[in-house]
Amino acid sequence: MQSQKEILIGVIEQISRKLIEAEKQLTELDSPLGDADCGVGVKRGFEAVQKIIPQLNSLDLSDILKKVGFTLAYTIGGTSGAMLGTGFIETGKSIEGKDDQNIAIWPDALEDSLAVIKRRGGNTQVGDKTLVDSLEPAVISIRNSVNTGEANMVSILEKALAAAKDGSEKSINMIARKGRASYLGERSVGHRDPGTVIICIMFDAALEYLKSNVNI
Amino acid sequence: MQSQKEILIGVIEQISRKLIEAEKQLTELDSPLGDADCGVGVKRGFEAVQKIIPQLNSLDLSDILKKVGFTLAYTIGGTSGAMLGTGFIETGKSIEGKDDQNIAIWPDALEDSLAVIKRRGGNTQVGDKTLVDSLEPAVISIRNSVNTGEANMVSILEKALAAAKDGSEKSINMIARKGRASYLGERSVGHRDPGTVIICIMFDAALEYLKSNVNI
Amino acid sequence: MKKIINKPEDVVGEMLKGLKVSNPKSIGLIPEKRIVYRKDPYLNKVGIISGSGSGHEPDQAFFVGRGMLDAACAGPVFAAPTLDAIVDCAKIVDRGRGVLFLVKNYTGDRANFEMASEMLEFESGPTVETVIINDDVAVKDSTFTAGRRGVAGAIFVYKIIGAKSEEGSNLEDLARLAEDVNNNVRSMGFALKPCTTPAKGSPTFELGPDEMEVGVGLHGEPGRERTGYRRANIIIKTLTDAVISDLPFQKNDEVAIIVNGLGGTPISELYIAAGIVHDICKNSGIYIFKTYVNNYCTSLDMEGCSVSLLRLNEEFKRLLITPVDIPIRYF
Amino acid sequence: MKKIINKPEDVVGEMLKGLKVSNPKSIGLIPEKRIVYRKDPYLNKVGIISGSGSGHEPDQAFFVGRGMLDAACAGPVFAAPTLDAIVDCAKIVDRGRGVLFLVKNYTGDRANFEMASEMLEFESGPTVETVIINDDVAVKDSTFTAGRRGVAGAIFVYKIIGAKSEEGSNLEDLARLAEDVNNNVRSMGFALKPCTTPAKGSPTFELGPDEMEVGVGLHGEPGRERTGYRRANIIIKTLTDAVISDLPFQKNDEVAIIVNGLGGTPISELYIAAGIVHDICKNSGIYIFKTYVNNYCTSLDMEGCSVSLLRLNEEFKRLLITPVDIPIRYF
Ligand SMILES: Nc1ncnc2c1ncn2[C@@H]1O[C@H](COP(=O)(O)OP(=O)(O)O)[C@@H](O)[C@H]1O
Ligand SMILES: Nc1ncnc2c1ncn2[C@@H]1O[C@H](COP(=O)(O)OP(=O)(O)O)[C@@H](O)[C@H]1O
Ligand SMILES: [Mg+2]
Ligand SMILES: [Mg+2]
Ligand SMILES: [Mg+2]
Ligand SMILES: [Mg+2]
Repeated sequence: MQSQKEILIGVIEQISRKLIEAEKQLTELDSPLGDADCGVGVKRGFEAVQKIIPQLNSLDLSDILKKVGFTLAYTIGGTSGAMLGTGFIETGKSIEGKDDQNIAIWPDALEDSLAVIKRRGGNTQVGDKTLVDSLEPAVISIRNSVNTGEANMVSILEKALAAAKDGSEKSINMIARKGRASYLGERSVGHRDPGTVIICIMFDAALEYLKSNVNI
Repeated sequence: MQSQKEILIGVIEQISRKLIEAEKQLTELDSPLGDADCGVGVKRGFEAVQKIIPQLNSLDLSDILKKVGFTLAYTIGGTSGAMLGTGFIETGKSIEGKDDQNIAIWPDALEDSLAVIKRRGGNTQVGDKTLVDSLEPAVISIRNSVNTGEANMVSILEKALAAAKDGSEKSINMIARKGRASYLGERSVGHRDPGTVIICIMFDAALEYLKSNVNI
Repeated sequence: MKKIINKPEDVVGEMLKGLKVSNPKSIGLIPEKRIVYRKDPYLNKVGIISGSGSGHEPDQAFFVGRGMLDAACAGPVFAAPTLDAIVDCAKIVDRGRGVLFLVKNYTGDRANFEMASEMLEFESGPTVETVIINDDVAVKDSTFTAGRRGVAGAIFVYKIIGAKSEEGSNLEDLARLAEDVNNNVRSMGFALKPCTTPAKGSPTFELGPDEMEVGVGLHGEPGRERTGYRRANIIIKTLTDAVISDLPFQKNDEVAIIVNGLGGTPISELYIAAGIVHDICKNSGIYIFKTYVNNYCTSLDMEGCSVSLLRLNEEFKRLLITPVDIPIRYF
Repeated sequence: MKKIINKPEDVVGEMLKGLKVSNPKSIGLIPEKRIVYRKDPYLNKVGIISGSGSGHEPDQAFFVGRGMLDAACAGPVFAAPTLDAIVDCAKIVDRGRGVLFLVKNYTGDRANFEMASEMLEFESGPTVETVIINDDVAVKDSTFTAGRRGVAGAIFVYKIIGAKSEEGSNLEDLARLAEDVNNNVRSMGFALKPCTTPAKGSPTFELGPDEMEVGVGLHGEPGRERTGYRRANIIIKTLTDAVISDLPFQKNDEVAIIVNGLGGTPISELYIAAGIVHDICKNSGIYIFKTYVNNYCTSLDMEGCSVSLLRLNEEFKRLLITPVDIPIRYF
């Protein structure tokens, strides 16, 4: 059976692959709502992550997450750089020194991280048409799964992904109130937020990795 | 019967009307070979001429020509401004103080004026793909008509116009060696020189005026 | 897409290299971090830094020098500078008197500068203050938006703060002065043609041959309204009226104005616009102290311009006219 | 056609008005004649004038001021200035030491300046000398052309002659120096997008989405060769090699360079080009004394750039770096 660390690194690798592949899609989504740089930035960031994969093995879970977060914050730039960087860094900080055999550290960490992301964006809320619209429902779903005693990671992530996708779907009809898209006001309606797609791809990639590589 | 002065002013008016109408045509011709300003410049110049028509009556033939020439040189700018201005000014200078009942002063004046135009352009010759390609044959034709005793102005101008048109036609296949079109080298072949069209329109307008207004 | 570039991903690096080799004595460059800093020695002053995505040149790497910025962090095209670059930049310019971040109000810029501040605080790095610049009246400053954007009015902030910092003012006073400038400047722009980012290779939004975008953003974001193309008198009046009525600027106010090109518009058209702004101000009894007409804060090859007005006081006037020594210049 | 203009026929007049109101203390304007002259008092110097069609801004009305031109005659868009304007301009700048016409080599400009000289001679007006500037290596200098065009290299002539004239040199010496500068400068440009004149309203020539025009003229004339679009390294090498091999510039030569934007190209791309020119010069052992990167001599909204090199001597160097006080500026 794979160690938690192997799984985490595998998931990060798979996320990197999938987000790099999504460059065009993210750029296209960032055109009507923003400045068309989301795809190229995310690609640059996760290509940098791919380069540091070999170094991750010598770190513990917390430091792996922080290292990935800083790599993203050092290479992407822009809002997505800050938000994705913050996401990984704060998740890493939250689990630091905690018992990684206790599954409950993960919903805690994700909630901590989500809170900093929301603060970083200027008090972002669900409904503002940002990646929070996918991230928050997914985090809530994970919290609920864990609280109800669910221990199967695939099924936890399947539910989280469904929640993220649902949030992404809803973002289409939202009026943006945060980030660059907010300048458009009502003209932002009708376009899906690219950040929500990043979140969906991340959960999707994690799930894919778990399904094909881990004996559950 | 109209006086020489009335005829001259009438011809100038008709030339002005026709060249103003030709704006688009001249601009189009100046696009592949030049900088697309020939039409607007000529229009600006002859609109200014139209404005001074009322003042011309109090002047003699020489001063009328000089006044028109300076007006053109003061308003057109560019090569056509210098060349057309020079043409009228030098023709006016040449007939100054001469017997205007002697028809021979006109070929003399046109030759004088042509000579200054050719010097002004940097020793322009027939074959260089400039307005000289229409002007010189027309002047030669007028010289020949007068030398052979032709006294009918319509028939003199008909021959001159035919010569100018022939020169304009030939300009199409020439390689430009003077003016802006010369930068194109062989790429100038296949396009008619706009300056030759100006000359043709001038003779055509003069003829038109004479035919419809003068009892010959 | 036809541009004077090589690979899209090398655009920023090659531009900064060109900047450095063209100003070898005055400008230093850390290529990996896209940090541009002044090389002439200075002491006993607060370090002044600005940063944002690239694509707004000359803003802001080209404003680094005596009397203006001490360093600039250039992000990738249209993406806020990265955390590490901001942190390093602050360390480079610090002379023990602290560092002032002048940040245009965009979510990405704010977030990255905020992360950098937290990190510097954590590392007991130089003391940092941040002033947010938000002069763009095209965006409603409400809880329903990310707030007003920072656009060309930022140039006034850099200029005045740069000059003041050379006098040895402390961090707190400079931050207060920067707020003060920001509170007195308003801007609005419009576009006739959208920009094309090197990475995307096609325009960031579509504009028909008879359309224009009013209140456009500096990053190729569409503006607040799409209208039919109008002639200069009408366009510039729309912009100037929006700017004047916002602060509002009033009769007998003395102002400085910027007519700022967005990158693809020739200087001749900007001067036509400047003449119109002058007429409007004259009719409103507003006195123009100084007029700045050029490309200051651009959006790659976007065609269009913005109009900025700054209400002046004696100190602003004094600090505006001190000389600068910066890479962007004619001679 | 979408531009920040009102009526096409008012473009030049409104631009010059904008220039004047933006520089009320330093610049005088005679609107009917499109003459721009410096207002600061000067005595005992030769008057330096340049003139050409408009559409090349900042060339040349924006270069009028201490240390550069004493006046400029602006023609209509792309049409040489008119006779009367040139004559009046000469009278305005004359301080009894004569007037130097710096004329870029175009048939229309030469013809109008020549007519003006003849008229001034006839009227016993100020003594005039004319120096023709012809730095464009794209055009063969043969009896089969109107000769090499004057392009951005003219800026070096204005700058050096302007500085020298402030020292009180006489007309003959200035004319000789101007010839000397002209003989040591070479330029070549290319276009990615043609320009659109206000009067015509559509591009002066057609360029496909993957084409570029090498050796393009400053007036929207097509150049000497149409090729496929190439990346910056290749384009700029083509231009720089053509320039270097023409004079030729040689190992150990010391030069100043201009990377000149044609109006619609953002400054960022010009700096990428400047970096490439530096590399090429370095590889050829040519030492760059000073680099000028900006829009100096444009072609309305044309996209593209030109590269100019000037071979220096000690006097050129000294005169290049003296300060100027001209309308085109940032601060
Ligand atoms: N205030 C915010 N909080 C969280 N995420 C945000 C916020 N504003 C924008 N985003 C996310 O950032 C994404 C765009 O990222 P990116 O293109 O890097 O931003 P920008 O180019 O505007 O700096 C958006 O799709 C959105 O999901
Ligand atoms: N050297 C020359 N001598 C006489 N006419 C010339 C000469 N060069 C050009 N022309 C004429 O000028 C015409 C163009 O006029 P215009 O558009 O005003 O010139 P430009 O814009 O090149 O200054 C040409 O069609 C040609 O007939
Ligand atoms: Mg974006
Ligand atoms: Mg022409
Ligand atoms: Mg961005
Ligand atoms: Mg012309």
